[in-house]
This record gives sequence, structure tokens and C-alpha cells, in this order.
Amino acid sequence: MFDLDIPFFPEQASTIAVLTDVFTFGVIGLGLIIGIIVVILMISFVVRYNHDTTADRTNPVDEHTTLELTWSFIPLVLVLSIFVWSANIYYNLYNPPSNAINMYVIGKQWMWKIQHPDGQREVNTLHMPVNQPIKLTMTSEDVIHSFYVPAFRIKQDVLPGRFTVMWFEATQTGEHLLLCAEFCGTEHSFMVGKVIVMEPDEYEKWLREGQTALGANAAAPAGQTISGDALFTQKGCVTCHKIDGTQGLGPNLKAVGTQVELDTGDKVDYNEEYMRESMINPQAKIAKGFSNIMPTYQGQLSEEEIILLIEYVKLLNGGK
Amino acid sequence: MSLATPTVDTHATGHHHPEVRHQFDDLEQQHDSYSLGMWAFVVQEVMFFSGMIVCYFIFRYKYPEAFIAGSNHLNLPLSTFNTVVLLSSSLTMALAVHAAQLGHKMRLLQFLMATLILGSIFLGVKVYEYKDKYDHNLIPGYNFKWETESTTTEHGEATDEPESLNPALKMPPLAQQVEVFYGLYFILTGAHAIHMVIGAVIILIIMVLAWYDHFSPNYYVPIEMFGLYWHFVDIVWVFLFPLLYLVDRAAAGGH
Amino acid sequence: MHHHVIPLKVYLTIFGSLLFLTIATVGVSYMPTVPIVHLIGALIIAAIKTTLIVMFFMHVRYNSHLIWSFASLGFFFVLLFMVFMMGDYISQYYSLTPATHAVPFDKF
Amino acid sequence: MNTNITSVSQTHSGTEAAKMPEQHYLNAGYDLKSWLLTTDHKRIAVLYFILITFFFFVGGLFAALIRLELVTPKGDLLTADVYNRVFTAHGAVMIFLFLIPSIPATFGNFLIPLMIGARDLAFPRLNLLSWYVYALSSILFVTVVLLGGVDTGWTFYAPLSTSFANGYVVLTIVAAFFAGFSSIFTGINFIATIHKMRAPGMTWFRLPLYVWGHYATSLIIILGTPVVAIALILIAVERVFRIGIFDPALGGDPILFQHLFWFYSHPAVYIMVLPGMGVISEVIGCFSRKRVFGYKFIAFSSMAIALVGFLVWGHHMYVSGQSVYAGMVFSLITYVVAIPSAIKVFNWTATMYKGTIYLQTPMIYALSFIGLFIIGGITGVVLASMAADVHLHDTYFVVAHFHYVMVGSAVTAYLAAVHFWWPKITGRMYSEFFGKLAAIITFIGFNLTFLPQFVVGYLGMPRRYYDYSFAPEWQIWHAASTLGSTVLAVGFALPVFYLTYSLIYGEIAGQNPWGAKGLEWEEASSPPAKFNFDKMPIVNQEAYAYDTPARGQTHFRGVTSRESLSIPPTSAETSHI
Repeated sequence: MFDLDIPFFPEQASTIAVLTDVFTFGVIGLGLIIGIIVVILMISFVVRYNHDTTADRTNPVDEHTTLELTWSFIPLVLVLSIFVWSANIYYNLYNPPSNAINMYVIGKQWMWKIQHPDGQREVNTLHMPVNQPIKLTMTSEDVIHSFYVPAFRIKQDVLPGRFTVMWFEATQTGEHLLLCAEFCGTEHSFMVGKVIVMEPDEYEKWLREGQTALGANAAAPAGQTISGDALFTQKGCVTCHKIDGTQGLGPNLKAVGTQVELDTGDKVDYNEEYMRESMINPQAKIAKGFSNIMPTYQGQLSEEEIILLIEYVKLLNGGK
Repeated sequence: MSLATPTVDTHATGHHHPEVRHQFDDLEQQHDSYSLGMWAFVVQEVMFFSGMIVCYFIFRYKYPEAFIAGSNHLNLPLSTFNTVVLLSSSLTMALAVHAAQLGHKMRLLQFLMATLILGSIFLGVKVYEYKDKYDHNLIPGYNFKWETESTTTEHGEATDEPESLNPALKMPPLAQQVEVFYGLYFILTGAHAIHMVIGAVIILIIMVLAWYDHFSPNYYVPIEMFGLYWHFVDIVWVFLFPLLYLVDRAAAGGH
Repeated sequence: MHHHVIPLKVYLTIFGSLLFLTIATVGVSYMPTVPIVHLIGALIIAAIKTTLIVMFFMHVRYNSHLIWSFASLGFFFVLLFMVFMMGDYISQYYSLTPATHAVPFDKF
Repeated sequence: MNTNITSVSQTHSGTEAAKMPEQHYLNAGYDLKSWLLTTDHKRIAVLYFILITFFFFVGGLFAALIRLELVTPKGDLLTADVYNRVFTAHGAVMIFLFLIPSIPATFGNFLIPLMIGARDLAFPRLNLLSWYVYALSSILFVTVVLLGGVDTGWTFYAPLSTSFANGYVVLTIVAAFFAGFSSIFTGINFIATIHKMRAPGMTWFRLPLYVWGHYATSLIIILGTPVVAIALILIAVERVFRIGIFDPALGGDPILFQHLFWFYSHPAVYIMVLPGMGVISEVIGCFSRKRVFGYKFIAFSSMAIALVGFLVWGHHMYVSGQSVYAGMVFSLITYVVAIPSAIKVFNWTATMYKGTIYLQTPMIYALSFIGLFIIGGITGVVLASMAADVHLHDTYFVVAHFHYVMVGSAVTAYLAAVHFWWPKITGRMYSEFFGKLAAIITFIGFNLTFLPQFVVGYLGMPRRYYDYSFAPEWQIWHAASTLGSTVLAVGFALPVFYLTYSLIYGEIAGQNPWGAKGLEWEEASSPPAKFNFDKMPIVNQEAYAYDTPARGQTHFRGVTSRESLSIPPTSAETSHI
């Protein structure tokens, strides 16, 4: 009769959580079996061969190659099978399903900024629908952070200067802890937020409410800066990049397909990574038929603005 | 090489060469120990430089254009001259060890002197190169400026427009990447130069010891060990020279 | 002492080869070819020069197996270090979610 | 049969009363100069022992602050900034000033020449220099702490350390750099000594396993330490000169730092634990009165751990943004490197089979080492698995795991070594009762402290948090852990008292109070003479040549007769490779 609510086990709120738990406790169990056998043997030897006992000590062995090879080989086979099991789960973690909703996360000392596909933004909370794969594209404005949701058993470092990606599918509605797992400075322990998992229709409702509250400019929450299309004009993208089908100095962004052919003849995926790089380091991969004239926007665009622009350009192509 | 404490009574062998330290049985064991210890030290030094050279490779892989641009901006004739100087100093050092083996005191001193002079020439040229970088605003993190010639010359009229739209335009990433190259250049050559300076000081000490007849054909371990150090410093340069100065010279016909 | 005294001629021959290889490495970098060839060429020549210096100037050729092993140990570990480090960076490009700056191997 | 400490002296008095030797290294000079300018490896070991023990307790003090802060979910004892500085100081002091030099610089220094039959290490003055470099490093660390500390964590991750941290990062880096060079000098010394200074007949496969452990450790030190030295220097260079190496804002790459850092800092774990494993082999062999089972497998497993252990560093970086494929390769090699560690555990257990086991203090420490190392090993395999590590990385599960390996194993081995060789170092016996008591308290306290951390780690508590008011239900585990840590503190503090007491009032140990095999026991007095041996020993038998004692015959019987050892070897056995 315990009234004390002692937590032993974190809730399993994602598809991956089940896999991880089965795996982890499987390995711990296996290890404990071997460990306990060794400890029992050790204790029994200590008792049996204590110096004041009369146990049989004739023919002591101090070398036995077959035995050595056996207890080297069996654990080796065991760990190799563990490896296959673990690699399988891990590989899945980096293979987001194609129907995943893409959300952006920006880590900053000491808060999480999150942006939904239609521009809805929030800080330190992540509203998301249940039973729907979510892909997070993440970056940091300053130091390394790490996006960690214990209930989902997922974690991914958030690096400045590049995107990292993770995905998960929540299976339980409710609030889950969102933590920063990489030490990031003074207020590290306060870089804490919530993941709020909702039924899909509630999530839709939440999104709509957010939008009505914001009025006409759907992509810009109150008090925050600017929307993607406004940025597109303000930062001068529109000077070279046409969005109406005509040809400008730069590639027509509306006409860009799922792949871009480069002047080197290579093809690259037209994804967030490529778009981000094209803004930060335009010379790196130049689209075929265009000159190397675009200036860098490094230092000109905050990570938030880059994400707004990426989303804006993606919308031009029908959200792909 | 006298010992502070006579320890003959504790030795199983009882008779000791005066140049053998108390912990060793004989000259051969002493020589082998010093030699192995020095090689372990060289291995340590190899790993020390490998840390920096790994950084170099990572960034060369990430920023190939910047490395070509930055490298082609370095002074090749001067550095080739310096390479020859350093290789020569390695030769004179090897000859100094040779002279010590044969017990030729004056030749030993002459070769050590030659090594010292060649090392100083190398360092002098290095100082000149650093000064030159300073004059051309190529000190990363301090006064670094990099003109991106390719964009302005090839598409002169086109670049004006976006720049005028963004008056606060910072350095393009190519410049930042070249800055990383120059950062590595200074770190690598700087670490190498520090090793040279330490080497030069040790040569001076060895010369004084040699002058006072400290060494003999039986006992020249310090000279031999220092030779290993000096040759190692030379090897570092053998790698630094092509890695820093010779990145794709063919690609930069225009420079 | 039992130590091998190397004839002067050997030192001079090695020095001559080193000078020749220095000129060769400059020449290689001017060869009109793809960048990776320059890099590999430069590294091969540097490795040959290193071997010459280690073997003759540093007397490893005339030394015990132990010294020989230690001389190789450092370089072997540098190689391992490089392979594993570059392995990470190069495979970034081929990952399912590649890093922003990842470039294919032939861009080296 | 009564074999506690009183019977040890009784058996001595049975033949002749144990006496202190007239001349030994401790009375070879009493003035300060004879200590501070000594080149005697034993005196340098004592100098190291004093400083290292001091810093163990300094680090422990910081640990106590951390545990006290975490008793309550709210951060009410310290401020966030102070807490960050405290755990950084705890990590840096414990790792750079205690764990890495602990066994090598004290017991390695003291014992390697004695065990292989040499008068001293190959480079005695370099050895003294390494102590001074260590002392300099420790002074710098103390300065940093007194000035206000540093808040990067001992891992110095960029760009936090290069562009954002506001503590004395550069000074700390200089201190860590010197600590690294101190250990490099020690490593070079050990390598040359073990290769070149072995007594006639002391072939490689007659070496005590302890020496093998140190040989493997020394290889790691010379191959790994320079890399972390340069990584830390680059941090300092970036911080001071704003040269972009690691900070993406300057064009650098933060993952690169993690690679350079863990290239050393993972093998550094083996620097801490391999000598400890060597200690355990000695102790188990001695107190089981048996040749250590599978000598060659244990010796080669040390070498395998040292060399393959270099290729697993990426398992600290599964979620860092390293490529998935690199993560898999590192994970695979990590599993492989778990095998030699398992082999050691199996072999120690098998050694006890048909042995004659005496549960003296060092043996209790050794047994608790094996128990704790098993837990550390199992959780190590869990963390080596990418699937589990994604959840557990940077949580208290990891904290608990590496404390099981570093404190549970390395510190326990250190204490086993202290108690095993204390009579050899000081010539006196400590109280066996208090020794056993401390060993048992340490074992219980340790588990009480760190088992709860596994649970709270699995619940999701990230490391380096000082406030967990978002999940107050975790408090019970933290409180349990803090409670355990007070028990642990008692266990660690006890030896200070009874060992110090034994220095003056302890019984005279005699040359070989444990009846142990090995040159340091059989050929050298306790404490050893200034140049270790009266006559340079010649070895003609295997290590651990314990013969099964007849029933009832105690083996704590003092001095073995020298004649049995003095058969000259054939010259072929005297191979100096």
C-alpha cells in the first residue's frame, strides 16, 4: 500500500518509444543474466574455496584455451546480434516517412522556437497531432542544443550553422516534457518546454484559432516580425527571382522542380538543405544556366527568416 | 655527465662506465632506452600535428574553392626556397650526428652551426611571410579582408544590383572560408615555427656542451636524440608545404 | 659502440632525392588534372620524402624492429584517425538527411 | 584458521619478528630538498600520491555540492551559474587531476621498476619534471576555481566554450594542457622502462599483468593525449584570436571539435581503468593463491582494449549530427571492444576456482570492483547501442554508467591498490577491521548513490541540470542518491584516518605480509631500499607462481627465501625487445 507516487518508468508516447524500451530492457536483461551468473559463481567460489574450507583443490587450472575462446566467441555473437537490432531501429530514426509534416525548430539560449508548416509560430511549446509522423528540421542560433522528448525516446542535437532532422509519431495525446539535453550555458536547466499532442481535429482547431487571432497576415503572429512573402520582397529576393513564371536573373522559383540541375551537371534535391545553403553560400551549388551573381545572405537573415523564406518558396511549389 | 650520487655499491654489475646513469646497466641499455623514449616522444608529436592536419583535411573537403583561392595567394617561390633550406638543415643535422659518431669535435660544431643558421634563415623567411600577410590584411580574426575577384571580374555589371540592395552586406562566405584557410595556415605554420625555435635553443645548448667536450664517440646520445627531433620538424614541413602552398596551382592560372 | 655509421655518400644521395622530390611536388600541383589527383600526388610524394628521412636521416633502416615499429605506430594511427574522421564527413553527404555543407566525395 | 592482521604478525614472530629495514627510501633523507629534488621513482610516487589524494577530496567536495543542490527540485542552494561552475570543476578536477594520473602516476611510478626488477624508471629526471608539470597544472586549476571557475563543462564543447562561456576558459585549457603533458612524460617513461629495463629473465610473458595494463595505458597516453592537447589549444586560439575552427559563425565546424576531443577522451577512460584492471589481477591472484587464469588472454585483452579502443570515440556522438553510417561503424567497434573487458571478468572469476581465498581488505575491494564493473559494462553495452543511446545520451543514465566505470571501477581499484601496497610503501600495516569496514561502506554507498541515477536517467533527467522543478516526482531518486553519497563519503574518508594512524602506530609489515609473489614483494624490503634491490634480481619463474597451500597452512608468512629465486636464467630468456 504505497501512496507514494514513485516514478519508475517514463510514459511511452511514440511509436519509437516501444521499440526503444523493448530493445533497452532486452539488452539489460541479457546483460544481467550473464552478470548474475558471474556474480553467483564468484560468491560460490569465495565461499567454497575460502582458505579454511576443505574443498577439493587438486588439479587447479590456469589456462584453458577452448574455454577462453568459448567465452569470447559467444558474447561476440550476442553483441553482434544486438548491433543488428539496434542499427535497425537507429536507421529508422533517420528515415522520416514521406507523409511526415515538416515543422521547424530553432534553438536559442535558452528557448525553443517552433514554426508550423503554415507559418504558425510558438515558443517552448510544440502543438502536434497524434498518430501523425512529424519531421522536425532544426537549427540553432548560437550554441549546440539538443531537442529531447523523454516520452518519445528521441533526441537530436541542434547545431548552429546547419539543419539537423528528426522525426517521430506520437501515440498518446497529452502534455510531454521537452528538454534540452546538451549543456548550453547558464540557463540550460530552464530550456524546458512542452510537447502538446492533440487529436487531429483539435490540432486543426488550434491552428485556425491562432490564425484568426492574427488577422489577415496569417504567417506572422502578433508582435513578431514579418511573413515569408513580405521578406521575399524586403530582402530583395524578388529582384532576381520571379515567382510568376517569367525569367529573371536567378532561377524562377515557382518553376523549380524536385531536383535542380547544377552547372557542374550534378543534380541535387531541391530541399530545405539546398535552399538554406543557397541563401547562405550561393556559390556552392549554382543552378545550370545561371551565373554566380547571388550575394550571400549570411548575417542578413536570421535563422527564423531563412525558415520563413524556405516555407514561402515551398508554398510556391505547392508545399513540396 | 657525472652522477650526483655514486651508486656503484647498489649495482649488481659493480663496474660502471662513467657516462652510464645509475638506473642503467650499461651504455647499450642506456642508448636503447633513450632512443626508444625519443621515438615515443616523436610519435606523440606526430599525433599532435595530426590533430591540426585532420582539421585541415576536413576544411579542405568542405571549402575546396576557398582553399584553392587562399593557397594560390601564398608565396610559392619563397616557400620552395624555404623547403630547400629546411631540407639542407636536415642534411647538416644528419652530418652533425655523423661527426659526433666519429668524434670530430670541430666538424660537429660546424655542422651544428650550419643547422642553426639554416634554421634561422627559415624562420627569418617565415617572419617575412607573416609580415607580408599582415600588410595584405590577411590576418584572420584581426584585419582580414578578401576581395572576391571572380564575381566582380566575370560578372561585373551583375553584382552591383544585389549589393546596392543590401548596403550592409557582410563578407561573402568565400571570404570567410578563405579566412578559415588562413587561420589553419597560421596555426599549422605557427606550431611548426614554435618547434623550430625550441630546436634552435636546444642546438645552442648542445653546441656549448660540445664545446666543453661533453660528448665522445661513446656518448653522443643527446645529439642523436636532438637529430630525431630536428628531422621530425623537417617531416612536418614536408607535409605542410604541399598541403598549404600547393593546393591546385593549376586551377589558378590567372594569379 | 655497435652503432652503424652511415657513409656520407648515402646522406648526400638522400638529400639529392629530397630536392628532386620537392621540385616534383611543385610540378605535380601544376598538372592540368582534377584536384583529387593533386592531393593524392602531393601526399604520395610527401610520404616518400618522409620515408627517406625516417629511414636514413633518422637511422631507422639500421635500427631494431622495436624502433621500426614505433616509427610506424604514429603514422599508422594518423592514418586511422584520418580515415575515420573523413569517413564521417564524406558519408554525411550520402546520409538520408545530409548536412547542409556536405559535398560528394569527388569534390575533395 | 585465523588470518586477520594479528595472525600476520604472529606468523612473523614465529620465525623472526618483522623489522623495518635499516636503510630504505623513506629515511634516505629528511629535508625538503631530498623530497622536492628527488629522482627516486618511489619518492616521486609519494609526492604524486599526496597531491592526487588531495585533489580527489577537492573533486569530492564539488560532487557533494552537486548532490546537495539536487536534493530539491528547485535550484535553491546555488545559482545556475555557480552550479555550472561547480560541475565543471568536479569533472575537470576529477578527470585531469585525479583519475588520469591516479594509478599510473602513483602506483605505476612506485611499482613498475620494482616489478620488473629495475633500479629506477628509464628517465628519473623526466619523471620528476612530470610531477612538477602536474603540480603547475594543479595550481592553475586551483587558480581558476578561486577566480570564479569556468562554465563549459569539462568537455569544452564548441561553440559554447569559444564564443559564449564567460568563465576562465583559456586558463583552464592551459591547466588541462599541462596535465596532459605530465601524463605524456609518464607514458614515455613507462614505455622505455618496460621495454628496456626488465631484469634478466623477466620476459614479456613473465611480467605481472599490472605492468601489461600500464604498457597498454602508456600507448594510449602517447597516441591520444596530444590530440586533445591540440583540440584544447584550438579552442583557446579561437576564443582569443577569433579564428574560425569550431564556431560556425566564424566558418568553423562544431562536430570537428567533438571528434578531436573524443579521439582522446574516450581512450582516456581506458587510461583510467586499464591500470585498475591490472591492480585487480594482482590482488585476485595473491588472495586466491593461484596463478591468474588465462594470463595471455588478459595481457592481450589489455592491448586489444588500448588499440581498438581508439576507434570507438564516435559513440559519444550518435545524436550530435555525425553521419548515420559513421555512427554505425563506431557502434559496431564499440561492441567488439566490450569483448576483451568481458574476458577479463570471466578470467578473474575463473582464477578463484580451486583457489585458496583470503578475504583481506584489498580482496574485498577487488571483488567489489568486479561487481561494479559488471554493472558498468552492461550499461556500457546498452549505451553503445544507438537505439538506446538516442534516448539515454546526456541523461543521468550516462552519468551513472560512467561513474560505475570511473568511480566504481577506477577508484575502487585505486583503493585496492592503496590497501594492497600500503605495507610495501610505508612498511606498516593498517587496521584490517577498519579496512574491511571502509571497503564494505564504500561498496554500499556507491550503489546507493548511483543506482537511483539509472532510474532517473531513464525517466529522462538530463545531466547538468540544476533545477528539475518541471518534474518534481523525480525528487525521490535524487534524494536517495544524495543519501547514498553521504554513505560513500564516509567510506572514502575512513581510510584517510586509519591509514594516517597506521603510519605511526601501525604494526611493522615485514617484507611480504601477504605472502604475495612478484619481485616487489619477494626481492625488495618494505619499504624498499633507495635503489630498490640489494642485489639486482634475476627472474626464473612465471608471474603468480603460487603453489596451492596445504590445508591449514597460512600463507601470510613473511619473507620467502632468496635462494629459490636466484637460479640464473639462460641468456636466451634475457630478451630486451
